[in-house]
Amino acid sequence: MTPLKLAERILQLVPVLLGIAVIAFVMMALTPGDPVEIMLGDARSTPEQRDALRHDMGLDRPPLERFFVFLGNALSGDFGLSFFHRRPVMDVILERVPATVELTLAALFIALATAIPLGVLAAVRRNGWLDRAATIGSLLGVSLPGFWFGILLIMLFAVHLQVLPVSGRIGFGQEVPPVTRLLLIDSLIAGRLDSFAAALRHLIMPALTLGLAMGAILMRVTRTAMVEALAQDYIVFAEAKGLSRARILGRHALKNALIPTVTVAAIETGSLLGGNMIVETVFGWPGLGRLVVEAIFARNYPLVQAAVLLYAATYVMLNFAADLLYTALNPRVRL
Amino acid sequence: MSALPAHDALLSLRGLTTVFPTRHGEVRAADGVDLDVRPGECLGVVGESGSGKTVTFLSVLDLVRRPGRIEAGTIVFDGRDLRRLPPEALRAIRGRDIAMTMQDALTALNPAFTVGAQIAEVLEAHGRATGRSALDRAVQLLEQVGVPDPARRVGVYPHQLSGGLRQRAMIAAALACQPRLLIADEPTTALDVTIQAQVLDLIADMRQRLGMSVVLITHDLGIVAERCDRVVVMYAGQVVESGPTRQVIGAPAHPYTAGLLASMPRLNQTRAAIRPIEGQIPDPARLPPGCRFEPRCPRRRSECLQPVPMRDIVRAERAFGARAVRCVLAGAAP
Amino acid sequence: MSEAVPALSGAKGIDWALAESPIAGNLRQFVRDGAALAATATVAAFVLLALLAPLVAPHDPAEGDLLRRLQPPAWMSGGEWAYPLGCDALGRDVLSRMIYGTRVSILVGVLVIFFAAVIGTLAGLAAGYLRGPVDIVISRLVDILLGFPYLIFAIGLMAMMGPGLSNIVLALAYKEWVLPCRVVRAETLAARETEYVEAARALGASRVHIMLREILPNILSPVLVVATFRMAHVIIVEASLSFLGLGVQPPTASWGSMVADGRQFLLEAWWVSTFPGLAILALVLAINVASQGLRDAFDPRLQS
Amino acid sequence: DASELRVGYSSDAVTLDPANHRSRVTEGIILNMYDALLARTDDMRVVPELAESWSQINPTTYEFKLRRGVRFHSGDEMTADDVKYTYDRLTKPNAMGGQTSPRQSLVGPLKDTEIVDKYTVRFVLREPWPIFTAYVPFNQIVSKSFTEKVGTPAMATQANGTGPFKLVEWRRGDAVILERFAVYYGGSPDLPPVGPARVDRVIFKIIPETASRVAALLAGEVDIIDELPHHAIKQLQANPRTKVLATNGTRSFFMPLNNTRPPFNDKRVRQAANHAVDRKLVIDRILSGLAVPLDGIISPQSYGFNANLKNYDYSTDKAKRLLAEAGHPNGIDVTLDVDNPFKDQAEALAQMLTRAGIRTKVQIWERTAMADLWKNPQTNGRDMTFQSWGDGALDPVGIFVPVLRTKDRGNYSGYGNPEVDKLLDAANTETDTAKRSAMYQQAQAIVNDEAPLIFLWLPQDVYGASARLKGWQPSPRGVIKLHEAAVD
Amino acid sequence: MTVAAPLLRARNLVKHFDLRHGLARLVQPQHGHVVRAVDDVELEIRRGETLGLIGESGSGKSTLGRLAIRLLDADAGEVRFDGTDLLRLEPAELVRLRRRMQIIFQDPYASLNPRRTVEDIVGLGLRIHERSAAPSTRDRVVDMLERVGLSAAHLHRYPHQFSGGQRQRIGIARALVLRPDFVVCDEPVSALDVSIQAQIIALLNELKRDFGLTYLFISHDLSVVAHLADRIAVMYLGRIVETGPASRLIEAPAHPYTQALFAAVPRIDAGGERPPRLQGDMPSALDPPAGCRFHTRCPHAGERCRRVEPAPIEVAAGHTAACHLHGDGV
Ligand SMILES: Nc1ncnc2c1ncn2[C@@H]1O[C@H](COP(=O)(O)OP(=O)(O)OP(=O)(O)O)[C@@H](O)[C@H]1O
Ligand SMILES: Nc1ncnc2c1ncn2[C@@H]1O[C@H](COP(=O)(O)OP(=O)(O)OP(=O)(O)O)[C@@H](O)[C@H]1O
Ligand SMILES: [Mg+2]
Ligand SMILES: [Mg+2]
Repeated sequence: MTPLKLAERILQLVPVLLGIAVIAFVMMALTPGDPVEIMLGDARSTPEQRDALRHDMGLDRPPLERFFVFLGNALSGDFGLSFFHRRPVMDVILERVPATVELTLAALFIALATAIPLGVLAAVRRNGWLDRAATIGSLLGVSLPGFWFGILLIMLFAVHLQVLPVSGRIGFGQEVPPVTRLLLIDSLIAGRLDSFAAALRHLIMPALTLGLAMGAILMRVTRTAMVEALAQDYIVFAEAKGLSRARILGRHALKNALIPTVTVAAIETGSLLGGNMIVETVFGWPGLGRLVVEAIFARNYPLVQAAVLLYAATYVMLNFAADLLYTALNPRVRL
Repeated sequence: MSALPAHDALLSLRGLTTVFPTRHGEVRAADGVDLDVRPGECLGVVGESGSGKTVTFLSVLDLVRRPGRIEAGTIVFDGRDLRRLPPEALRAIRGRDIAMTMQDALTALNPAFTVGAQIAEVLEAHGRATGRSALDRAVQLLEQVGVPDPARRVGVYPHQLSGGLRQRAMIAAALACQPRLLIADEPTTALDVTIQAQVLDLIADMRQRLGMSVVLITHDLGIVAERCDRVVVMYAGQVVESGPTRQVIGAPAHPYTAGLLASMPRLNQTRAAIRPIEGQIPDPARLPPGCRFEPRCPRRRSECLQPVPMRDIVRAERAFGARAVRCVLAGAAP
Repeated sequence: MSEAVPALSGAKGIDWALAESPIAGNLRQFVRDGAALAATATVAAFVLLALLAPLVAPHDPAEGDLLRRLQPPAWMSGGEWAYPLGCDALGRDVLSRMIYGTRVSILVGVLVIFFAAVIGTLAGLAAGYLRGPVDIVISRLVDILLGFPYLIFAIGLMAMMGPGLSNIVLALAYKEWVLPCRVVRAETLAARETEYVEAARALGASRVHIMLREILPNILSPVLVVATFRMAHVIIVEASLSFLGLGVQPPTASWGSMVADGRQFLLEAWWVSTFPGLAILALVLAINVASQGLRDAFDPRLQS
Repeated sequence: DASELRVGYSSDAVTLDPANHRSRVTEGIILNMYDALLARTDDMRVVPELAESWSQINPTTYEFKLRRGVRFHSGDEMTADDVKYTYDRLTKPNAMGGQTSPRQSLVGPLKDTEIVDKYTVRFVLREPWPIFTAYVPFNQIVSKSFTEKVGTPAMATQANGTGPFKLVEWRRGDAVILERFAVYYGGSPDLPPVGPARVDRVIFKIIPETASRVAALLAGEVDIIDELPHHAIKQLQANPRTKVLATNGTRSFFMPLNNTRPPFNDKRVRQAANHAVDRKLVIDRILSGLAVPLDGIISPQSYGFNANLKNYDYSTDKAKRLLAEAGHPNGIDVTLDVDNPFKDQAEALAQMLTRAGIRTKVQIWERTAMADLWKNPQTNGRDMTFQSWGDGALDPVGIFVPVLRTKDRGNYSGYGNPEVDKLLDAANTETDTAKRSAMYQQAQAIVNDEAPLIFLWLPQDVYGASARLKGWQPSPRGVIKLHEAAVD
Repeated sequence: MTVAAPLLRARNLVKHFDLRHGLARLVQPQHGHVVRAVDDVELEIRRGETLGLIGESGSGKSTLGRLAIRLLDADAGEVRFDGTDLLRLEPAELVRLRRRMQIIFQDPYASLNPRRTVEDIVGLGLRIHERSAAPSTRDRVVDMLERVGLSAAHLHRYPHQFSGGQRQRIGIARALVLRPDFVVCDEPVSALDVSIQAQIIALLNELKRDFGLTYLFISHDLSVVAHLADRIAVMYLGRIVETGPASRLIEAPAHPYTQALFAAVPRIDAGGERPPRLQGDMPSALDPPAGCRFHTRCPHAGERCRRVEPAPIEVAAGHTAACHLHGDGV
């Protein structure tokens, strides 16, 4: 069944990716602004030179033609040159992916590590003080803008306590040979504890900023699902069988309750993988988000389009992964 | 009046009262329930939906969900008052000495675990077996309850089984530690007629083999008539009549029991008009102050407006169990 | 025992009125002891504040005096009670700007969510009830929009249309309808199989009647849950757009833009962004608690 | 123990190829790795760097003698071959692996580069271009053999220059790490100290968010930060571990008024607008006093600056009177277009204008969209905007011409005056410096009177630095060259 | 007995549910993925009679009931209602005909819209079909409510304010307010409490008498069907295996499945020996056995049963059974 489903997923991906490509293209095409002017700024330039650049970038062709050329090239994996970097777009994008992935995974870890235990406890102690505190906490988590919270963290941990660095991924001299390009893992592979510690210290604040916001949502979802699960007959039956509390909560209830958590976590992870330009900006994190947002402002069409498509494909894949996880969590769900 | 625990009872409830606070006031789901289960017997508990059958027996194992709570009463099992036991001791009794099956096997079995795992964990929880040997035992248990191809079925998930097999799997889990008392809460309501009979046969069979007592909760008087030694009739949280099955069905002493019998359509009396009990079941939060059946009772009188106690009506020899009824007409000719 | 089907509502499945909203969840207890009332009062107070801003605000929110640039709140040294919460970078009264900012934040939150909920609900109903090609088209559209990074989408639209309140509302609503649509579709799929819908069909009711009169009232609760939950998000996204300079037009202030602009001074003048941040929190909290009460109030099943 | 200097820098380089970008921040990083034939001093004189000397042979030919023994980081010696290769790359279409250099216009009408001998090159122009040498510092010399070997695409991420630092690693979006080039020839003798760089390592850390950059400085994580916000100045000054460094900027601020349509097609209204703004107050309060008010758009440091322009003093009365004269006794309503970073200043200015009867509504735009809109003031239907123009060469040709010549690329006001145009065109090819300067001064006087813009100010570039930083002064060119910097 | 023209006649009705989605339809075999819920069924209901339809869960009773009033579209076959071919009806004509055929559902909770008042629910049919002015609609709603034992006082209440029995009365009122000729009762009492069940059965009987209704009464509770039906049809795995007059069917069930079904009913006044229990579960409708569908559980099954599907055989006047025992033997 699964290969079939996979084929179906991939087929479904086609109209979605095409639609996203169209929207991205139309949006960029309708946005006023000329990449050539942006590139040259106030600097000295002649009309001939601008025309030459425009030709270089393929901007002298009609939009529809440009779109089909883009589409054709994209199918063969060629997304063109980034206007400003003047290098292949995919190179420019892929350089930023490891940082984004590392930050996303760290945020996901923090989110899950706080959300699941808290959600479970809040559900078990419904309406108790912990539940209420968690509710307030999660409201804080969703209503505090990341840039504000991030700067607050910086002021506290970097400026006042001076225990964590403001920005970057790792210090000089702490580099490790790239294997996965995730520094935490690579430093362990290289057996460099100092590098590991450095990477971790750099990661903490941005990951916290993202992770707590995500954890706030996941906490609510987990709690709701857990309340739901705890109301089920199978919990009563498990109790009637004389099972311990820990087993009932940790296995019988939680395994069922994790399904919505996984769904939401997948969606949230997906949006983090698109890069979070705000947190990246605040913490000088070399991720995708900043790159793409800058590209929009600079009308760097090839980069925006490629990034959006890449994101969409990732998003679809993540949802698929979540579906696979469902089947593991609940065999009733069939793919 | 049977206010004292019968010395020979395996399980003895006296004055068991379980309440649920709700928006509209407190619901006394079980309100002073007295009943005894004797060693080896099959006790039928009948009553309409909401009459407190399930809550009564959930209370026995202290499984009533918050905010519900047991407010009063004693629950004596094998000489020990379960309400006084520390939680750990009670947990040890659950599933080992007293087992319970739930109304709907599909919801009572956890969809996320295999049938085998759910049977094996009972054995593990009570230290009877672990790991591989627990699973082997689970296969044996499935075989015992008549699940064909048990070695394969032990590894499947509940949704992959038919209703009848699920019910059997749940019974297997309940019987894993060979309990002395099995509480079967409407074991057949969710099942088809032909399967229903199979499951009831199974319970009867296991009861004989293990020599255990069985409480059979149902709303089908037909089942009680066929399967139970004694019967307890509940109405709106109270026991209204109890006694040996033949006597209760043959000569119901409470107008509700009588009404129930009259309103049951019967296969062999097809065209005979059924005589329904008029009126509605009372709202559990707004019960009449006196006899709870009074508003619907064809024979109500003014005394019925006062609370009515349970009264013994000794018509049968003691050995068959007390016959008691909660009606002012009790003793008078029905 | 309640049913275990998470996505269902209506007659059989979980009772949304009693179920937990993602955020407001256990605030039910509060609801009963008057918190809903307090929250509703808070929301009402915010709305009133928005309406009466010119009467309530001590100063003109647009009028600044550079001599009071970044003046601290009254209780700090250098502050004065005429400007209780201090002044911003142009010497404008933070309190007055917050009071006027209520208008924008509530307007953005409410308008976006309103448009999104209406469009999403109608689309979700159509997709879930009519199925077939309608469903395929709407579902793919939803996939497409979901597969588009939110902020990038908003930035792109804002870059395309230019900043301004109405454009912010549009840019956010363009994508925000997707969530209610998904929820409504799932609910509708469940509801269309219920017997009350079948009964209406058996009576010969039209599809429009069934969608709007039979199904819609039963799925409003989850829509409300999603809507109030997203309102916070929308207010934050507006702030993020401000962070990128795509927020509301001056001299209008929105809380989001105040937080965003003020973040630069967080080191030297924390008050500029902290007070509007607290206002966002208070409003979001109040809306969540109040919506819980609202939902209960409009649920016939909870009327006695 | 190696000394390390860290710079908190607001944006990353887009490329490390000196010929393949038009970005000043990128140049700021590249300059630490690559030297040019000439350099500029802080007082904006042009001095030899890789060239030992130069001379103008005729109006269209320049000859440069190269310093001998200068080595690229790879160890190869720099020769005339490399210079010709570098300039050909800049000049010739498609010379960079099929691409044309975006810096082509920085070499002006350069026709050809000729090798005279190993250490001598000649630049031949198509027509006279008096400011040729002023632009030479913008073009860094690359190694011919290296560039040919790695190819243009790889030049984007690798560097092999003759500069004081060599590239260790470029972590895109995160940091550029440089290391002292031990056999550096020492740099321009006119820019002491001469010799290899004083720090062992330089790291440009990319921190785009202003508040975070300040925090990084306060936390001691970096030693220099660029684009220090004015509101943070006091705090840094008060902190014993940090200091504020400022230098005259080269970027002028002004507000183009749309000269092509009412109300600003009337000179009196434009003059009224100039009287309506209290430049001093804004400079004092928002810019911490670190800017000079202007009555034109050219920097006082610039070549050809006219110091005798009429001053538009702040006077609401004068403004109102002029407005009334122009037929607007009840004032006018206008909109000011601005992009987000200048929202504060624009709002402050709008309030002042409003007080003087020019009721101004501020509208925020995304920068690129706004630039697109104002490219055509004749048809855009807008009233005024907020603009700045920078020119590191400090020559009117880089700022006055694009902004005020009819329909030139930065002319947002739609101003067009044949007289001014004539002066500018003449100055462009005038090789007599004094005459040329006079032409520009005359043009400034005309523009000052006609007031097509509201003249604002020239802010200083402000940097934050740690107290341990020594020997480094910010350069008016707006780049951070760390050759002479040292740390305790 | 006068042979009236049947009010409803279904022939060769087929309804399959395809569980495959999307691509799977192209790739997977039908077998094992298509539920043959109703598989070639003949049905006749005479004017004024009650046909009881029994069978185990999943045997296709509800599906058949819905096909009969075209709440579901059949895949094949023909349904004639009072001479009109339902399956070929234009939508508008179908809507017009709807007032003559109605349905009462099993679940008194799920079948009433929780957000609508009793007046809305019961009056819906009148509003659709008569567009009558509100006051007269209300009168007729009240009339109907009173007929089923409720009153005008209930008009503005919501379903949750009623007990299960009362809700089922509302459902009945909704179905009958248009005075239909034919009503499908899909297990209308299965979800009710024991004592309430009897009330509803009595009410249905009474309404039938008063309004001259024709019922298709679906239930798995044999006692209930026995009590109400004039004729009984027994379904097994999408097929009707036996039909006949109620009294005859109960006394002398001809099909082994019907026999087992009746034998399994628990009785208060149990007496005498019972035939042995059926062994095993009902096979999956996704994969019905070849030959006689009952052969896997049939105590009498023979070789022939495994291969040949038995045709209905008339065992007595108006009593047919599809079993080889009554034909050429097993
Ligand atoms: N969690 C609860 N909260 C509030 N009331 C409850 C709760 N559980 C049970 N009750 C009430 O307790 C009463 C008895 O319920 P119980 O489940 O014991 O009935 P029952 O006889 O088992 O019915 P059924 O035949 O439907 O299983 C009912 O009126 C019910 O409303
Ligand atoms: N919409 C549907 N999609 C897929 N399968 C369906 C659908 N409706 C019914 N079925 C299947 O068709 C078969 C017959 O269903 P139906 O509801 O008619 O049985 P029934 O005899 O009424 O059963 P019950 O007594 O449980 O109500 C079952 O296997 C059921 O799972
Ligand atoms: Mg029960
Ligand atoms: Mg059915």
